[in-house]
Amino acid sequence: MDFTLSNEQRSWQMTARKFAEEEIRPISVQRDEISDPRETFDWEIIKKGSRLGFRTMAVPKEWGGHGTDFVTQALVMTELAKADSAISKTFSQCWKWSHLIAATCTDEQKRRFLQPFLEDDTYLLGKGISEPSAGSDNRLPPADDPKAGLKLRAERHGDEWILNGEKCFIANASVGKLFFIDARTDPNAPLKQGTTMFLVPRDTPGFRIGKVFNKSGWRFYQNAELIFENARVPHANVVGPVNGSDMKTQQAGDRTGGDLFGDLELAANALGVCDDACGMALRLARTKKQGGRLLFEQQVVQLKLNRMHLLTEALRSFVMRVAWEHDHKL
Amino acid sequence: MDFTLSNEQRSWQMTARKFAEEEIRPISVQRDEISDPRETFDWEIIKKGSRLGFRTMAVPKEWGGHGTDFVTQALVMTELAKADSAISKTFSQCWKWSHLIAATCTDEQKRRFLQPFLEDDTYLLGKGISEPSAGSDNRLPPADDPKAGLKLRAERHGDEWILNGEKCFIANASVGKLFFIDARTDPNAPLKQGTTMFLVPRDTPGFRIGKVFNKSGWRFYQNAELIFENARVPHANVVGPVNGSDMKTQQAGDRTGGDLFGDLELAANALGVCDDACGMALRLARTKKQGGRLLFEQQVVQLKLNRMHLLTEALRSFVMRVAWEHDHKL
Amino acid sequence: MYNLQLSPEQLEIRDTVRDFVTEEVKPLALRPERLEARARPLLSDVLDKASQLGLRTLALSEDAGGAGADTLTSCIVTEELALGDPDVAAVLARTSTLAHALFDRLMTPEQTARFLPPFLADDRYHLALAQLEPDRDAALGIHYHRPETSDADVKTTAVRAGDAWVINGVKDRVANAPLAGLFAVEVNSGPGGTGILLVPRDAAGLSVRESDHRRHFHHGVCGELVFTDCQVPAENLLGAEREDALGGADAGRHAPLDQALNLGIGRAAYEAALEYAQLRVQGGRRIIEHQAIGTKLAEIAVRLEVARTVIWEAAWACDHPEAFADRSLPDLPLSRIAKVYASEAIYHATKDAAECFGAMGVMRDMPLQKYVHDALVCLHAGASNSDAKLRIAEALAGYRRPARPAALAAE
Amino acid sequence: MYNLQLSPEQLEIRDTVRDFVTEEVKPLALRPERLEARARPLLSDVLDKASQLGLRTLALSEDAGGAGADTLTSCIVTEELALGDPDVAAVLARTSTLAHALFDRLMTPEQTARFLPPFLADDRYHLALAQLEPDRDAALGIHYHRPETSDADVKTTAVRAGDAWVINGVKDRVANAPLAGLFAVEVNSGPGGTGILLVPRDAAGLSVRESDHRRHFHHGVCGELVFTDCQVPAENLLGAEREDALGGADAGRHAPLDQALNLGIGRAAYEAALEYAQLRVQGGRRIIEHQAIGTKLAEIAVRLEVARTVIWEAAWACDHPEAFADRSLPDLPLSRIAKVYASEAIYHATKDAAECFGAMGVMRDMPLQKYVHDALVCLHAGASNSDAKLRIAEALAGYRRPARPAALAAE
Repeated sequence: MDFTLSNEQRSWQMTARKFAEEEIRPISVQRDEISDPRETFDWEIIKKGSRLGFRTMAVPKEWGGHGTDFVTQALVMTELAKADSAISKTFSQCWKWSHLIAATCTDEQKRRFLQPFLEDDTYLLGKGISEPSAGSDNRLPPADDPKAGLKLRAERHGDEWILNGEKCFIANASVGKLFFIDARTDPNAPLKQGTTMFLVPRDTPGFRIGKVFNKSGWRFYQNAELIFENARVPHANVVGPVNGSDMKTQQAGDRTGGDLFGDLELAANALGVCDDACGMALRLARTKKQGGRLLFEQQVVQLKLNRMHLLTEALRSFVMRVAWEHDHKL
Repeated sequence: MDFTLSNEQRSWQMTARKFAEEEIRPISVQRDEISDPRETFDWEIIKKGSRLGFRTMAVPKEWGGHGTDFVTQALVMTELAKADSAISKTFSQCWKWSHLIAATCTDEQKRRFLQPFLEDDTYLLGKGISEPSAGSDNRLPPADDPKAGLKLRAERHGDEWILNGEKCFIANASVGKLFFIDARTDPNAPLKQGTTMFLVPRDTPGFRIGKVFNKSGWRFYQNAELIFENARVPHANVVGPVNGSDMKTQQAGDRTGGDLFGDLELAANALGVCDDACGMALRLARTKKQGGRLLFEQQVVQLKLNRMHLLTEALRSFVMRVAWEHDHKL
Repeated sequence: MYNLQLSPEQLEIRDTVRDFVTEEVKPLALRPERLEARARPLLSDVLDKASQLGLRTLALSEDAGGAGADTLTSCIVTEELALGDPDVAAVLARTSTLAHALFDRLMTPEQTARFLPPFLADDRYHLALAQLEPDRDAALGIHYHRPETSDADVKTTAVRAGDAWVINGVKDRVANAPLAGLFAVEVNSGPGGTGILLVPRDAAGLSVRESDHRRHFHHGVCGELVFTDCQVPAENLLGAEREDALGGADAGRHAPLDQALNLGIGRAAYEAALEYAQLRVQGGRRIIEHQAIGTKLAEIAVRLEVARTVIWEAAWACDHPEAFADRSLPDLPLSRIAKVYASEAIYHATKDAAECFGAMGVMRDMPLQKYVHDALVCLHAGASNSDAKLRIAEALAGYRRPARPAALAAE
Repeated sequence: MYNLQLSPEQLEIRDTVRDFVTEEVKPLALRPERLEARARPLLSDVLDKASQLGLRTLALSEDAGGAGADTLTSCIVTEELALGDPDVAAVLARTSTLAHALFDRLMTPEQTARFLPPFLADDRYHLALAQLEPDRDAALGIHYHRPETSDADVKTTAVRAGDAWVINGVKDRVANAPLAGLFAVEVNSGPGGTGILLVPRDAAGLSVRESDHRRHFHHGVCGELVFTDCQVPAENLLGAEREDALGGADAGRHAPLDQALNLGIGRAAYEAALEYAQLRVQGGRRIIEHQAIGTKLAEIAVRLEVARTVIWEAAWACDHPEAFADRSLPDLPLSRIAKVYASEAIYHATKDAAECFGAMGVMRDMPLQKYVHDALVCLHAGASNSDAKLRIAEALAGYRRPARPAALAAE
């Protein structure tokens, strides 16, 4: 047992901490307060972070990325989230789909898509699953309703697939250049036997972005609609077997129900938020006075701070263990 | 970062698991249900456990013990507590004071007391701090009341100290052979400047056991009164400097407020209880039916089980991290 | 008009019972053998004295010889009794409630003439309702929002033989069984039909066994009934409108006496903690003067006062359907809501109260551990809160399934 | 006699306000610009219509030209209004409460003659009480159970100059300030003495600034008053018995209108979630049919019903000290208890309600995020619950310190 970080892990953590403090924190609140959900994004911070590797760090080394492990990824997400949870999530969203590319794409597809992804500091990734009437049904389709789940339709015409339908709530939708899209390719089969995953570049004909959702939090991180009107996707962009979209999970070694990285991601991000909240509260308690005495001298304040730190440290321990276990495929 | 256990740690864990399942679990409920608090103890289980090393595992190797690290100790406490929390605590209580001996006693004292402790399978340790009117005052004496805290008085007469007073709630009191006793040696000084720690063997003249407390839980683990009526303790049994009882904490590298091992101990023990509770609930949910279907099929049951396991795994992660950090004096 | 003032009679009976508890119950209830949560003898003398005070017949109408108390008054009395001893409170509440249901509402004049005089004459004559059976599943659980009902057939059978009913079967978890002179027994009287038969304790073929406290979670006393060709006269069948009168359980609007009892337990713990916190000194001050303890006591007081308010609402609502009709009260299962809130809030309150005592809070010769245990019994007695919430959810959605027959005891 | 039935008048005004909210308020309140939690324009037209309905003068006595509603009725109305729009509810509740306190109880006939007619004549004439000041510490906190009081001197001064008072200083967090025609202003009128002066909005030397919604957490509108040699006639000083009439805050028994408002917010969230859960289908069923959602809705309903019960108790108690005197009600700070319970329970209820909506629960063009935000405002408005619990603990221990002058606004 050894909780020490490697030099490489430590180095990523320190770079992320510095970037978060010096670059992200100064723009965080200001970006969050922008009213128009389409206007919250800032390409400069993405480019700066990308140059430090925060966009591409999950791409395997053999494909030209940094090949960081999950522990490093958790550390970086936490550090970035200390300054802005939404900006951290915007970067880590690219790692999520980097993992998917590595796990599911053919070498030809990797060459075609990882190359531009690595070269372009503004190349962001997304994945479209949710639809207005298909949320949890996509994760846990009811056995007694084979029609349940996503409806976006893909039909094959020669070497192309024609996609029609809509996705909603899709992260990075309005800023992404490449999307994984789950579409129904056999309308008569249940979800898991009739769905195929496609790689859909932003400039695909017939594919456009709908409204950007006006969320009450995570303002920087944009969720939007993806709209497909006879969108034409080459057969070469089919990921894995036709009608085999489910292969992205179990076959890829994921035993979390399809979101091995995604669950870790939310927890590591939340850890950063907790860290910063604890720090702010502690600083306030140590500087602000009430009745002539520091807040910190009051038991009710101490008990709150204790509980906050207890929960945060428990979460840190748990997150790091889960990250490590993912690295070791436990 | 590496969560793997060493072979030695794994070996202790497996031995403890086997002992807990085969020896402790069969007697656990029966011992717990004995009405008379003096009759709950079972020396056979202590002897058996002692032969496997569970009594002396925290004694440093150079003094003839097993010299296990905190991680191993946490693992063993958890395993034993799965079968009986109180029996686990009875063993680990000896480690707590083994640590204290190692940290604070002179070599002469170590020779005098560790030797019989190691040789005798029924030699248990205890420490007396609490008194009827001094509980939290001993941990956090109020600055504005120098008389607060323990009252047990020790006065020097030549080479002996005469102790008078009472301790209460003392763990292992009714079964222990050696006790650390905190006594007030300067009644005019505040607690931390006027208290001395003594080593008091069970057969000290003038020292006896009072009532055994009738607790609603932890029945096997006995807490009792220690009564001192002109008890005579040789000066050679003073631990550390006179009026310097506080040295057991900070000077010994403890930054937890005086109970570095004790806090870890309660958490590791609780982890075992949680483990067993989760296991029992899961087995029930997977075997018991309601309305012709397994309980496990119901969302309300799933949500309960999820939450139980979440809390338990978070606790495990946290406990192991704290144990490791203690080992590395972080 | 909305009015929270108690009547002079309610205030007086509360004081009377409070004095009785202080003088007659607490000195006995705090003896060590009564503090053992798992095997405590019933305080029979106290029970007798309480009967003599009229508490056994509290809810029975004045015409029939009782005090004619309404549900709110019964709750006030039960709370005060439980402050001293929850077992005594449970036995009396059960008998008093059943006396009102049976003698005032369900029995024919002929039945009343046979059973009321011996009941009135004997202070130790209690009443019991026998519904639950071993292995009979009363939970909603998997059937939530589904048309199936978990109500398997009543297995205790009654077969007509001439002028008699012949009963066979087993009932368990029957509150008051060891003390009851008369049982109201739910029976299966033929295909699809259930009925309730009045069975005197001395009926041939009926044997009564007290339940093991260690196995069953309940307040008061509880037992098992075994019927072996037990015969009772044909005239012992209760009228068909029994379900409404014994029940209201399915609507979640039964008399919240268990919750009032629960509140008494919570108050006992609170009062002990408040007293101790003003005596115990640590950190140079009485511990109530430390924010941590003050906050804990305030949270306890909040929980108890909120619980009392919602229990009293549910109690008053039992007797006042007109307030639902005119929408003064919301169309909700108020007693079930009171159960869910009160059982969780009071359990936490007793645990917090025990924490104020430090190590003394877990000692068996101190009452705090008993209060925690007693509140835990309330938390788990009857239907679980998980199940109660599912039933509340069905009510919110207006979901209806065929009504189950008399379900009072399952609550 | 204990009775939870509302009067026909109470039922009628509830229906009237409910209809008003459904028809006039909700369609406007659910517009996107009103769903932005941090910068939403007050619905002035709705406010005017509500005034015309008599809700601005609801608590003012009938003799003085109002509806003479009691505190319970005021709570019922505030809850219904807040179901539609908490800002409208807050403004009206404040003016109505102050109208009753000032015109019915505190003003001399001469003062009433001067100020009542313009108040009655103008539907947009609101009232405000100015107590809080920048940097003036109103918390108990470190002074818990200690004789010191955190009540630093009032810094806004009033100096007598001939027939006038000359006021200097700053008040902030003054509810209704931007709309008020008349202010009751707490001033320091000499060594150790505080008083309350009536200051018309057009008094020379008074400037009013609306507070920034982003900085202050409140419902309704709020503002800052700056007095620079502001003169008012000597006759504008209120009588000395002002504290009791404006207050009750120190005893924790003030009118729980903020809690009623909070409840309206909770109900809005609950009703939205209940409706959605019966429409949205996932897993092959309406989501209310899944145990997880059913349980969540039941827990919300329990919290709201329990909160309503305890808020109404506190409301009724405000007007009925005789029920404390005869011990029908416990000697506890009931409004403070209602505040602690309701603010926490309703905040959780709104979060759970939003969860039923999945991603739609966080969208700014949907009302759920607004309900969560509005309930959070209630949780943190006024004194914190930490402080409220400490005050409750002092009450439990019977701890007394010298009473603070008029502390209504700090609650």
